[in-house]
Amino acid sequence: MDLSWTEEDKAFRAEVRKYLEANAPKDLPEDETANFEARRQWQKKLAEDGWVAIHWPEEFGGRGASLLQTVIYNEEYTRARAPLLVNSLGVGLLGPTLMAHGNDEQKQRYLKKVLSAEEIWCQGFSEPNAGSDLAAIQTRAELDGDEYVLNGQKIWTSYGKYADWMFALVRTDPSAPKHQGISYLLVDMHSPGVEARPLKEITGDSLFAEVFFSDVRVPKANLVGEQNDGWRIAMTTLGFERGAGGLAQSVRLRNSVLDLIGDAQQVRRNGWTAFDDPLSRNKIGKWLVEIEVYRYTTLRAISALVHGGSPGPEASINKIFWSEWHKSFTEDAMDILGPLGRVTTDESGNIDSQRWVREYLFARAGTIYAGTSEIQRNIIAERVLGLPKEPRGDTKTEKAGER
Amino acid sequence: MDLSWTEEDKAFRAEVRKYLEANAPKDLPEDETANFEARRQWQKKLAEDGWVAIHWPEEFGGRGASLLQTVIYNEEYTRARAPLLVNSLGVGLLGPTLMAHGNDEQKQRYLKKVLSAEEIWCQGFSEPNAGSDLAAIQTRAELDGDEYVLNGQKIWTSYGKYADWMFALVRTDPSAPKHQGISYLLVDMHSPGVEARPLKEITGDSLFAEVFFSDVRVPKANLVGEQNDGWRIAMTTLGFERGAGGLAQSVRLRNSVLDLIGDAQQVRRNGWTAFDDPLSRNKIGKWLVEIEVYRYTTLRAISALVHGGSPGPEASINKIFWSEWHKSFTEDAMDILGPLGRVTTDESGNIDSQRWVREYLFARAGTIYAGTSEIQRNIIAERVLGLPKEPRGDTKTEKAGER
Amino acid sequence: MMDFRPNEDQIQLQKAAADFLSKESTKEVVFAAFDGQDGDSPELYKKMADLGWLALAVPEDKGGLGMGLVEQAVLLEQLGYYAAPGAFFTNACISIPALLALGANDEASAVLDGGKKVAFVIDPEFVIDGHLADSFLVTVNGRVRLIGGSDVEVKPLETIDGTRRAASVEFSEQAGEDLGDVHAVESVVDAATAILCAEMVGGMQKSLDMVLDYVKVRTQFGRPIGSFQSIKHRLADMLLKTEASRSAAYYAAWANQSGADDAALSASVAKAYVSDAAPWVTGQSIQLHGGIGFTWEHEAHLYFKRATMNAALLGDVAFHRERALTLTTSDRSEAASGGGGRSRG
Amino acid sequence: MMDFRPNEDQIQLQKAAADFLSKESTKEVVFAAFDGQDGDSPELYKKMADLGWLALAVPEDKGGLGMGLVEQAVLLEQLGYYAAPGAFFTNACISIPALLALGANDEASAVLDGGKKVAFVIDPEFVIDGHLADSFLVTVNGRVRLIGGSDVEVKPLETIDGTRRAASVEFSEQAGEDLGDVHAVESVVDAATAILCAEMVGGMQKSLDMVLDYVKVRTQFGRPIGSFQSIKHRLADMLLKTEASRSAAYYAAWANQSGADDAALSASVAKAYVSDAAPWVTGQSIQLHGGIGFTWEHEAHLYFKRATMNAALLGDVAFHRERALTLTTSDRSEAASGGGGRSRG
Repeated sequence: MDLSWTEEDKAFRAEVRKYLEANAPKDLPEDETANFEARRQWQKKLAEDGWVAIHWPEEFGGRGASLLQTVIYNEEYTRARAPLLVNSLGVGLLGPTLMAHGNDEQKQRYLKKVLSAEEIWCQGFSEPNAGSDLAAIQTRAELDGDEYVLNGQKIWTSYGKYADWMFALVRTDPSAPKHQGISYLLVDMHSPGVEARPLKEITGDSLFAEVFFSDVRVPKANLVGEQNDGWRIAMTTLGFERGAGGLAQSVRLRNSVLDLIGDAQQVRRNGWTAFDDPLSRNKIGKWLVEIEVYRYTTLRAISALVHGGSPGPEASINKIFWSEWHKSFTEDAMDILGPLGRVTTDESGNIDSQRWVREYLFARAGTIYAGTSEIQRNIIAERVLGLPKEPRGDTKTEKAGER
Repeated sequence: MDLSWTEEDKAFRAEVRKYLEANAPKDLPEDETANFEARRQWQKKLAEDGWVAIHWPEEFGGRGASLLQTVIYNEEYTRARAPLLVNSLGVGLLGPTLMAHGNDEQKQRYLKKVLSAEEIWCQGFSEPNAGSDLAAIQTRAELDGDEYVLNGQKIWTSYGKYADWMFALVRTDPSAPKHQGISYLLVDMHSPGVEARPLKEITGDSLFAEVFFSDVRVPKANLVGEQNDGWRIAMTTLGFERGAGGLAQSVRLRNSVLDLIGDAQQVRRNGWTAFDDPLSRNKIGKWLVEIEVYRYTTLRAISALVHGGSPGPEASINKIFWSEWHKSFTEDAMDILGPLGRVTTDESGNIDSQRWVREYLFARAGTIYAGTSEIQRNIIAERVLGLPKEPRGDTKTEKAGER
Repeated sequence: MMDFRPNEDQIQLQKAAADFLSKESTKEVVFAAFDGQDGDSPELYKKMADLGWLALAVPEDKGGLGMGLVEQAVLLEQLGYYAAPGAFFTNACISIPALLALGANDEASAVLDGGKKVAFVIDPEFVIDGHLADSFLVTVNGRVRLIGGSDVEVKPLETIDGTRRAASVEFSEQAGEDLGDVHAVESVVDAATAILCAEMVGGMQKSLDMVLDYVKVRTQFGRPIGSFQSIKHRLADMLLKTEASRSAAYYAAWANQSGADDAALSASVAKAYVSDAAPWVTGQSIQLHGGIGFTWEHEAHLYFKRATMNAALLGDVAFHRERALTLTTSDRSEAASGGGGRSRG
Repeated sequence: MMDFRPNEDQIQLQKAAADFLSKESTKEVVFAAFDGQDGDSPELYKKMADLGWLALAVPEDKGGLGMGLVEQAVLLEQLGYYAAPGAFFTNACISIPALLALGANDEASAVLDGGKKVAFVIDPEFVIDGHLADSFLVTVNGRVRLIGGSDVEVKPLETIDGTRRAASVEFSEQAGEDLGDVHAVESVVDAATAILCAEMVGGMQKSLDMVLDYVKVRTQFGRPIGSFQSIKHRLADMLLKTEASRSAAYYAAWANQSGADDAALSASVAKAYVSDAAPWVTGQSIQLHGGIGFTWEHEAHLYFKRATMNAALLGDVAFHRERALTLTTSDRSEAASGGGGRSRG
C-alpha cells in the first residue's frame, strides 16, 4: 500500500491546474441558452488545446492519458470549478463506445466533432416504462431496406433539446430474450419524426427532455457493432463512466460542504451564526467526515482499476454512497440555514439560498437515476455477497437489477 | 374526539395510586432468587387485596374491570415502579385463554393459583427452528391412551427455571397444514422428562430458559379446547396482551428518559455536565418527543379498542415503534454518558452505569422477539396497506408473517 | 369519556371539506397559484371565507361557527391533503385568534369575513404570508401592536413552496396601535402549531395514498414494485410515521382546546415529530415514484416542498425538542415560552 | 505510485496473523478472558510479544521489526477479527511509540519485549487497560511524566466489554519522572486512533462474515432468510459501511505513517466514521442472527460490545466531527490538538 503520487503525477497535476487557472471561464451568463453557448465555446477552446478527452488516444484528439492521469485531470477540473462540458455524454460515453465497437467510418465521421462540441450528443437509453429495469426497452427499430424505422419514446434525456445526435438503445428483435434483441444506433436528432420536448423537473429547470420517434428513418450505417448486440456494447462504456469520475465527485460534493460553511457564517439564528450552533457544527462535521471517507473509498477503487481490476458491482457501492450522501447533506443544509434557506428570491440576503433549494431538490434525483438505491443494494447483495436472487416475474434466467 | 377522563376514571386512578403508594415494595433484594421470592410475596399480597388481574371476572378473583380501567391500572402500576409480576404470563395470557376456551375443571383447578402466584406459569410457544415463523412448531405430542407423549424443545421461555406449569403449543397432527395441526396443552414442569436449562443472554442474565421434553406424559385432560385448534386459541390471547399494555409501556420508557436526565446531570464531560451539552440535550429532547408521540398513539389505539374495534395488524405499528425507540434511545444514552456509561463496576461513580449497559444490551432483543421488526413491517404492508404478498417457500395459502 | 375517534360532526366536516376542496383546490388551481405572482388563489380564499371556515373556531357570539381546535385540525388536514394555496392558515389559525385574544374584536371581524388579511410577525426577516397581508401584528418590547400595511415596508420573498410564500418587513416601533401584552397570544401560537401539524399530516396522507396507488400498478422486472420487500417496508414506515404524526397533531389540538396541563408540551412534541416525519414521508413519495416523481407535472413535489417549508415555521425540530426538554425538566411557567435560547422564528 | 492494495509483505503478515490468531485467540480463549478476573490472556500476550508483534512498527535499531503503521493496521485488523483480549493495542500502539517519541528508549524496550505494561492516561477517571499496567504515562501541565504503579492508586473498572477493561487512577502531580513536552506524543495519539479503527474494522468484518453464513442457511417461511430483500439490503449496507471503514482506517494509517498533510484530519475522519459504523454493523449482526444472536454463547455480542467500547475511546464521534471541522476551517497548528472544547477522554 502506497498512496503517494509519483513526481510525474504531481507534475501532471500542476500542469492541469495551471492550464485551468489561466483559462477556465468564471461567471458564465445566467440565461440558459447563453450559458450553453458559452460552455460550448469553452469546450471548443479545450479541444483546441487538447484538454477535452485526455484519456482518448492521440489519433482521435486525446492525449492517450492513463487512467490515473484522467482521475487527476477530473479532480483538478472539479476543484477549479470549471464549467461542466456541454458534450460530456459524447466524450464520456459515445466516444469510448465508438473506439471500442465502431467501424472506421464512424470513428472518422463523429469523434472529432464530439471533442469540439460542434455536434452535441445525448443518450437515448431510458424509457418511461423501463425505469431501473433498463433493459425493458420498447422503442422499436424495424429494418426497411437500408434504413431502420424508429418508433417509440425516450425520457430523461440530458441535453435533449440541444443535441444534434443521440446514441440510442432500440429493440430490433422483439421475440428475443430481453437483453438479446437490443441494438445500438446513432440517430440524427434533426431527422423528420424526431421531437424533443423539454421535461420540467421539480427544481423548475429543464435539464432533461422527452424524445419521441415517429417513423424516424436511420441509415443502417448508423448501427454500432452487430445488430442485437447493443446491450453488451452499452454496458462496456457504463463501467468506464463510473470508474474515473469518483474522485471528481468527491471534490464536487466537498465543495458543497465548503459553500455551506461559508453561507452558514452569514446566517444568524438563535443568537449566533448558524455556523456557531453546536448542532449545526456537528452536522457539518459529519458531512466533512463522510465526504473524506468517500474520497478514500474512491481512491481505493481507482487503485484497483489502475492495477488491472474491473469496476464491477462495487460501482454500486459508490453510487449509493454519493447519492445518499448528497440527499442527506442537502436535508441538513436546509435544517442549518432555516427559513432563509428556503427563500428563492435572489435579493433576499447575502447567501445564495436559491442554490440551496435547487441543490436540495436536485439531490432527490441522485438516488433514482442510473439505477435506484434499491436496485444498487440488490446488485451488491446478489453479486458481491452472493445472496439468493429475488424471484421475478419476467424471466428466470437474468440477474435482478442487471443493466 | 374527547380525551378527557371521566370523574369515575379519575377516582379509580386515585384509588390505584393510593393503594400502590401504600403497599408496593421498594428496594427488593438484588440476589436473583431472593428477588423472585419477594416478588412472589408481593403478588400474593396483591391477590389477597384483589389487585392482580382486575380485568378478570369477579368469579375468578378479578374485579371485572373495563379495558379502560385496566389501562389506567397498568399505567399507574408502571408509574409507581411497582415490581414486575412473577406470574405475568399466567395472568396476562393463560388466564384469559382458559376463561375463553378452557372447561370448568380447568378454570377451577388453575386460575386461583395463577393469581396468588402459588403456581408459576411459563409460555411454551417459541422453538429454535421457528423464530418469527412461529407456526413452524416441531415439538410433537402423540396420543397414547389417555396421555399425550411430548418430545421436542422450547426456547426463550421466560421464568422457565421457576415455572411449575407451561402452556405450550405442540404439534398433534404433522400431516395437517402448518397452522392446523397444533394443540394447546398445559404441561406440569415437574413431570419426568422435562428439563429447563437456563439460557444465558448477552446481558449476562438468564431471564430465559430452554426447555427440553423427552417422552413427557401429559394427561389428555390438560388439553385446552379441541385437539388441533391450538393456533386459533393462542392467537386470541396475544391480541389482548398487546392491547392493554401500550400505555404502561410508554410510562416505562419515559421513566428511562427521566433516569437518563438524572444521570446525565451527574456525569461531567467536555467541561460541562452531559445534560448541559447541546448535542445531548437535542438527543434527550428527541426521545422525550418520541415517547410522548408513542403515548398519544397508544391512547388512540386503546380508544379504538374500548369503542369496539380490534387491535388487529395495527399492533405491529405499536411493536415497531417501542422496540425501535428503545434500541435507538439506549444507543444515544451510551453516546451521552460516554466512557463512564460503559463501566459496569458498581462502585464506579454516582450513576448506575451497570443499568445502562444492561438496558442497552437488552434493548437489542425488543426488535427480535414476538416477531422481528422485519416481520412486523411485512404485516403492516400486506394486511394494512394491502400490498402483494411475499413469495414463500412453504405454502402459498398462508399469510406472510402470520402468527 | 376517553375517545380519540372523530365524532359525527367532525366526520361530516371532514367529508364536506374533502368534497369542497377536491373540486376547488384542484391540481390546476394549485399549480396556477404555484406559478403565479403571489402564490395565492383569491377565489378559493373567498369561497372558504363564505363557508365560514375562517371563523370555524371563533365563538358564535363573535361571528364564528363556534367549533374548536380539533375541528380546525380536521379542516386543515384536508387543506394539507389538497395542498390548498394562500393565506388561510395564517389568518384563520393565528391572526384571528390572536386579535380575539387581545380583545381586538372589530379587527378580527374584518379578517374572519375574508375582507382583510393580517400577518403575525415572529421574525421580521421572514413573515409567512406577509406579502398578502393588509396589516401586521408585531411584538415590540413585550407588547403586541397592530400596524397598517402602509406603515410597513414589505419585501415579498419567493420560497421553495410557491403556494406558501413570505416577506421581510420593516416598521417603526412606534407605528400602529398597542393591543396588549404578548402573554395573551402565547397559547394562540401553541394552538396554531398544533394545527399546522394537522395540515402537514394531510400532505403526508396524500403522499402515501398517491404512492400506494402507484406501486400497485407500476411493474419492474415483471412484478408490481409494491411486491418488493424493500418497497413494502418503506411504505410500512411511511404509514407508521403518518399515523403517529396524526396522533400527535390531534392530541395537541385537543390538549390546547381543553387547556390541558400539557398543552404547550404537546404542541412542541407534535411540531418536533412531524417536522421530521413530513419531509421524510413526502420525500419517500418522490423516491418511490421514481423518475415520474421528479417531474414538475407530478404532484409529489408539491407536498415535499410544503412539508419542507412547514418544518421551518413556528419553530423547527431543534427548537421544539429543546422546548419539550425544558418543559419537562423546568418550572412550567418559566419554560413555556422558551426553547432554551433557540428562537421560534 | 498510488496503490491502495496491500503489498506482498502485508498480505503475508495478514495471513500469518490470521493463522496464529485462529489457533490462539479462539472462542474459548476470548470467553475465558471475558469471564475472567481482569479480561486478560497473559499467554496470548506473551506469545505475541515473542513473535515481535509489540515491536512491529518499532525501528530495527530500537529493537523492533521496522515495519510501519499500515502493517500495524493489518495486524490489529486481525486482532479485531479474532476479538483478541488484553492490553496489546494500548501497549503496542500507544505506550511504546509514546515512550520512543519521548526518548525513553529503555522504558520502551522493557515494554516491547512483553515484560512490562504501561498505560497512557488521557482521562484519569477512565484509563483503558489501566488495571493491567505496571506504570503510567500521565500529562501534567503540558509535560508527560512516567509514574510507577506503586505511586498510583488504581481502581479497576469492569466494562461492557469484558476483554477490554479500564481503571480509574489517582496520582500525585509530582510523582515519577518528567519525560518531555506533550507535543511530542500528539502524533502518536493520531496514529493510535487510526490503528484502533483498523481493529474495529476487523470486528465488523467478522460480524458480517458470520451473519452472511447464517442467512444463507437459516430458513423461515420455507426460504433462506438471505433471500428476503430487506435482509439483502441490510447486508448490502453492512458491506458498504465495513468497506468504507476499511478505506478510512487504512488511509489514516498511511497518512500518519507518511506524515501527510492530512494525517490528523484523516485520523479524526476515520474515528468519527468508524465509531458510528462499527456499533451499527455489529448490532445488525445480532439483529439478523435473531434469537441465537441474543445468547451469550454466540460470538455476535462480543463484537458489538467491543465496538461499543472502542467507539468511546480516544475521542467519540462528536469529538472527531468537531475536530475534523476545526481542522478544515482553522489554522492547522492551532486546531490539531483540539476538538472545539470537546475532550478526547
